[in-house]
Amino acid sequence: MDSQPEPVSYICGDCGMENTLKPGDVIQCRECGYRILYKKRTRRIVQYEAR
Amino acid sequence: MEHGSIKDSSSSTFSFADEDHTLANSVRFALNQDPRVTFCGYSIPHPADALVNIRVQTTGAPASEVLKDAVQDLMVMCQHVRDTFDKAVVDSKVSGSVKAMKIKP
Amino acid sequence: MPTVSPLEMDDVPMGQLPPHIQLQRTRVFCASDAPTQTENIQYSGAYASMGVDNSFRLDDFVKNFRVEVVRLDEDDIEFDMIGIDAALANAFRRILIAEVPTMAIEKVLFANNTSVIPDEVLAHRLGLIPIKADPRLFEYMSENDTPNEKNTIVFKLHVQCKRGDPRITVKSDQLEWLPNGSEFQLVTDNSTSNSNSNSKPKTYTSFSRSQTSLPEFSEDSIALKHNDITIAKLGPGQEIELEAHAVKGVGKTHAKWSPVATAWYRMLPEVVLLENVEDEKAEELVKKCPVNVFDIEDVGEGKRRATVARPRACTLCRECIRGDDWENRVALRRVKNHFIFTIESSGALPPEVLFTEAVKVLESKCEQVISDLS
Amino acid sequence: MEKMKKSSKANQSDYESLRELFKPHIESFDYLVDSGIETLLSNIHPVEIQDPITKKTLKIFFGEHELHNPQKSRGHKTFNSVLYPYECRQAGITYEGKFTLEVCFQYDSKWSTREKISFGKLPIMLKSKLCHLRDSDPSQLLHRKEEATEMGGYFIVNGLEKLVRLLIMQKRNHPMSVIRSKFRERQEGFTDKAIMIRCVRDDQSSVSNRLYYLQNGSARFGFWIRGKEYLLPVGVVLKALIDTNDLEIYGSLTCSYSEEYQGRKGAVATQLVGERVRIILDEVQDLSLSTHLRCLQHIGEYFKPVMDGLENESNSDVGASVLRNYIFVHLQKDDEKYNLLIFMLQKLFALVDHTAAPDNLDALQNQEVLLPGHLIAIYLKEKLQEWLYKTRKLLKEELQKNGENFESLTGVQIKKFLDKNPSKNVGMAIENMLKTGRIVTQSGIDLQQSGGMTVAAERLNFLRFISHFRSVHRGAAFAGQRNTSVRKLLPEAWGFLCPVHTPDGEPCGLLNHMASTCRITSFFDSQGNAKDFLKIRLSILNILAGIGMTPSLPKLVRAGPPEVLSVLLDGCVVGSISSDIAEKAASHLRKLKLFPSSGIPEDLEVGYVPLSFGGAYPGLYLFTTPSRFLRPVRNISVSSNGPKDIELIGPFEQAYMEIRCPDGGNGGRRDGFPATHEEIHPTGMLSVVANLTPFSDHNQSPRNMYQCQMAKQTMAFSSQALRFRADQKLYHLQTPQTPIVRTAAYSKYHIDEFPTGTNAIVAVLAYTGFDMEDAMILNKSSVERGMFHGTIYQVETIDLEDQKELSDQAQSLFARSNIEKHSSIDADGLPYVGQMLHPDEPYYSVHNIVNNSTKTFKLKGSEPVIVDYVAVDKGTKQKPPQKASEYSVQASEESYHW
Repeated sequence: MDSQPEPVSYICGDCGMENTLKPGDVIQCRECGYRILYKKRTRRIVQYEAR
Repeated sequence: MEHGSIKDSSSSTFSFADEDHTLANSVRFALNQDPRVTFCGYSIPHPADALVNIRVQTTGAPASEVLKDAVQDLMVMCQHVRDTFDKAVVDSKVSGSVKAMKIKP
Repeated sequence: MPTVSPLEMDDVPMGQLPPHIQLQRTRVFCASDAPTQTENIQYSGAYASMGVDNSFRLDDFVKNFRVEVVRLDEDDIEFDMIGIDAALANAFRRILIAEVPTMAIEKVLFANNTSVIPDEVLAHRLGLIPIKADPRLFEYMSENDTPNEKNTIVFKLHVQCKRGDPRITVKSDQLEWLPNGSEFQLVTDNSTSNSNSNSKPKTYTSFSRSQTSLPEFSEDSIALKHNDITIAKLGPGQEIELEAHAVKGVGKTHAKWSPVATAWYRMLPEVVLLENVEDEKAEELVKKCPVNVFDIEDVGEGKRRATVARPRACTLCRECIRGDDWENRVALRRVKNHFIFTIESSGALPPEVLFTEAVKVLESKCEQVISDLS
Repeated sequence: MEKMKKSSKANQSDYESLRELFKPHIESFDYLVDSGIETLLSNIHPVEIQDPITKKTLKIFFGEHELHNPQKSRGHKTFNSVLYPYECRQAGITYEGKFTLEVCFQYDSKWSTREKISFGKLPIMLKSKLCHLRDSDPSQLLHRKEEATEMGGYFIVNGLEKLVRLLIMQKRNHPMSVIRSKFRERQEGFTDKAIMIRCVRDDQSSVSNRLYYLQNGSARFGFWIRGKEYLLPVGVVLKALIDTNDLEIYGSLTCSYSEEYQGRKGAVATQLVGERVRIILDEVQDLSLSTHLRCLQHIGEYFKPVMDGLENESNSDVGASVLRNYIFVHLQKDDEKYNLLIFMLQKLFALVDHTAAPDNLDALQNQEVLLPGHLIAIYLKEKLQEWLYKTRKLLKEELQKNGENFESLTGVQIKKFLDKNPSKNVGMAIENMLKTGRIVTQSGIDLQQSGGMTVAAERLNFLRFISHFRSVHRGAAFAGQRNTSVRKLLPEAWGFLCPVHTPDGEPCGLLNHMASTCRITSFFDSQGNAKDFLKIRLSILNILAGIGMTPSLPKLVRAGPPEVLSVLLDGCVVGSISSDIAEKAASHLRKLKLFPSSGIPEDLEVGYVPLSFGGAYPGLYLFTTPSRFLRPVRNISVSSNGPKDIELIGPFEQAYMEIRCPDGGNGGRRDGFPATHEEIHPTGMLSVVANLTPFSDHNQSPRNMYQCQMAKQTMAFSSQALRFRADQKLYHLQTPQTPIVRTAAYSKYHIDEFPTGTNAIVAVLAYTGFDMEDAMILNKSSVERGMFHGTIYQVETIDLEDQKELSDQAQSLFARSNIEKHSSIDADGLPYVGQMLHPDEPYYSVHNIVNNSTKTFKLKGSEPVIVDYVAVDKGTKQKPPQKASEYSVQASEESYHW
């Protein structure tokens, strides 16, 4: 386990609010308690060929 | 690159990489026009890769010479086409602008 | 050409072709079933028996080669090329479409894309956008070259639709030219550690100096040809942040580098009335032709005869020779050495420049062949 | 904001034509929810246990029921606990609603306690009355992450979309004469002739009865109890039904034979009938059963061991319950049953004497459809009945074991006792049936097949999806049969089954699709309110009496065809009408059908079978029951004053009607049979998919069939809610176009919402060497500009539960190990969204807290993929769906490199 696992931010499936959860947190949206969360898109640069 | 036999330099096949019908057909046209040529033709063995074989058979002159002359003629023709075209464009622009001026009284 | 039986045909002095051979040599006959005499006779000794030398002579070519420009405006040109062979005309057309270089977006770096359009589709759309930059001022970028101001143009797109705002449409005018190259940090394992060492943080391109400073771009800066191309639509809360790198390439590699929308040519149609077509037959003929090539004119004492007014407009639809006896009243032909070229430029270069570039490409190919041979 | 809303309103069509196609499925489930469960509960036999000592009886039966719409289970912190289909698909759970029943215990018919017990959960059909999406219009649907054109009609079981396919059954409550060689092997002395009737109770459960003809002229009456067939002499059944004497039976059976009828049209009886009746009556005499009561006791005596639960009843009561529960269950009164048995005997004798033709069971005329709601109702009744029997068995053992009696049974004990027989199994049984399609029952509930009832609703493309709901399967049992009579498409299926849209190869002809305008009768009339069948039948009866039918009850004069035709309403002989006014009566009924206020329902089937020489057994057969095929036709014999000249006709009556097709000619119609009706539109006979084939009238017919096949297999727009779906595999065409050549059906069914392909200019390939079979050369620059660009969306579901092989209690979760650092796994052990993953690159890693080990998993497959989204739910399941990188689709789907 990382010494200090950087939290990963998720978006709630229902209300769309952003939750930052650490591995091990219970999977639930803080706002509306919805149980399905989507990972936010990575900030890393993704390279594509324009073909 | 030329595949021809040493003793009979009058007929051989030239294969060009990274070429297609564009060049091959033009060269064949130029070769056909040359009276020294008895036979000329080109083929593309497999369409997926860009390789062209041009076959030349002459009345006696070495095939590479005849081919070089033909390509030379082709270049001259291109230059002439380019000059005539540019002149024509310039003329049309001049007359075009004249015509344009006439329309706007 | 009245058909004359070969027996009573008067003999022809050597060195000159009989009329019907001359016709076959220069015209393609478009019958109702199929065109005939389509091959143009290139072999120099083809008419040797009649003492005619069919070989190519430069001065003849120069003498009867003519170019007439019919229509020329900013994006397309229509001109006639008379006295050249189909082989060369087709070579020019093929080069125009596939081997004249232009600039087009090749690599797209996505920092963020929460729009509905998937990344690779958005990248593909960007690739197809024509860029108004003269490719002759740039060099090709091979694999191991580093992107610099001589071989890459960088565009930036950063659009956001705030929550609550209505949907917005991202147009191509929002693609912003970055003269000093890429602004994205190149995150490689070593770069993060020593990024603070050198002054400028390492980016995806290493421009020595800004492209605006280059002489050629001082007056007309680089931009996209059309600024109203819809790239994507963003709903509330969606965002696109990307950088696009355009490089020089040819249509053969990918259609996005093709400089022309299309370039095509057709041979000049020639419509000949073999016998006088009068009165109601004339009317019928005029009515038959969808692009009304024929006109009717009065010729003395009330008789009206059909004439061929606009052969150039003929589309060889063969309507006029449909029907049993019409084939021997009207003859449809095409002139083998008269090409009507139309070139629609997609924006990088004006059409007339495109054609000269195409001819130059053919010349450079020939030079290449000559250097290979010797 | 205003402009945007207006524009979305402008093209706001509510896709009514699409929802119309799915009505049979949805209305049948709505019936189940509205009144279906109620009727089946009332038809379940209460169970009684007798206390050995005090001789007091404890009666257990069902009372009220409740079926709730789907709610989330552990809704502790969530405010709205409403469960939406979107969430079920993502989380892989079932879209089901709580089902509770009141179980009443009545002791010695004095006090009775009512316990509200939960019977598990019933899966809810989407867009049915209990579904949250019922009344949402397209914009609300979008808000709920569903398709704008969602038509429902299917269930979501464990995240998979399942639907019950329509199954063809024998037409209900209608006696059919059949010749089958298998009947001879039934027993010694049997012939191959019999009359079959499938009687259906008002709660849709059915019992088949058969009347076999014996070589000696008598007949045996057969019916099934718990999967085994029992045979009774027909005479015994006749006398057991009502108190009648031999003379009366003789009279009613031989009334249709007399000298002067011989040779006339429609004379169905011969003098042999008299002999046969005498043999039947002698059989009864031999068993010395002279009176009605003796017959009942005789039957009761034989059937006591088989009829469980009636051990201590008197023989006559057992006999009566056998007659009530297993013979002509669609009728209530015994004399109605008697009349129907008489009618069946007359028809049987006509079949034997070849004066009437046998009915063809493979013709659509004698067929109807088993609807999803009805199937669930039957299965639910079966399971509840089994639960009651099991409870009784357990209670009995409990009593014998420790000799208690009921008073001492306290509430707690009952509760503990009930756990042994978990009531949740009932809900699970239904869910299991939907998941696997298999029916688990000993009594066979009268279905020919026990498996394959449900199909996964594949969303390969929109047409494939629609075809699921419009397909009608003849039955898996017939697949193995070698003779082709089952697969034939008969003329009376015109307008009901599509002649073109059927698969070729093994299921050809077994799997048909309903024509576009074909509908199925249901429990709701066109305005949507429930039908009251009793009231309908009564109003039909008085109208029939009004037009000259002599009712059967006061048994005055007795006569048979050809002089008089018997009138059957839903399988009950309601009277007879003289044969010369029968024709006028039938067309009068048809006219009344057009006017809603006339008391005749618009979907009444007026099956008038005229007198004939050896044709079908004559009679006037009226049907008002649900799950019959229907199609709209214009009635031209009525002065076409307004829109109301559209009449709904069924396949039974269509065989005897004269319908003109307005495609110019008179179709070779002889003036002796003037057309009384007219087709609304010639394409009414084609199914939805077949209607999309342009210029299908210029094609060779198999070509149309292949087009229907291939249209369902193209990679196209399978769903608009692509981002919210978790299907295993979805193909998606990036560059679809609307077809240049389209049929009217294309815009009517909004196929533009799910385009199926791209327009292309096709040239014949002339180069030898390139023109291999089905070879295709695409224009390189158009492909590079995106033509035929396809993408495959694949969902990978990783469930941490089934990863823990041995260390089951160890809580493992997704985490990245800090030892090796690889680029493609995020801090939470899952891949980055938007990242490109190459084959066998590390892809996600699971960390086991207990033994602190981290396992990484490699990406299978041969293609690089792009992670589209990563969904995480309930802490266990993770679901990173990815997208195969671009993939050019060609005829044979192989990718090409450039």
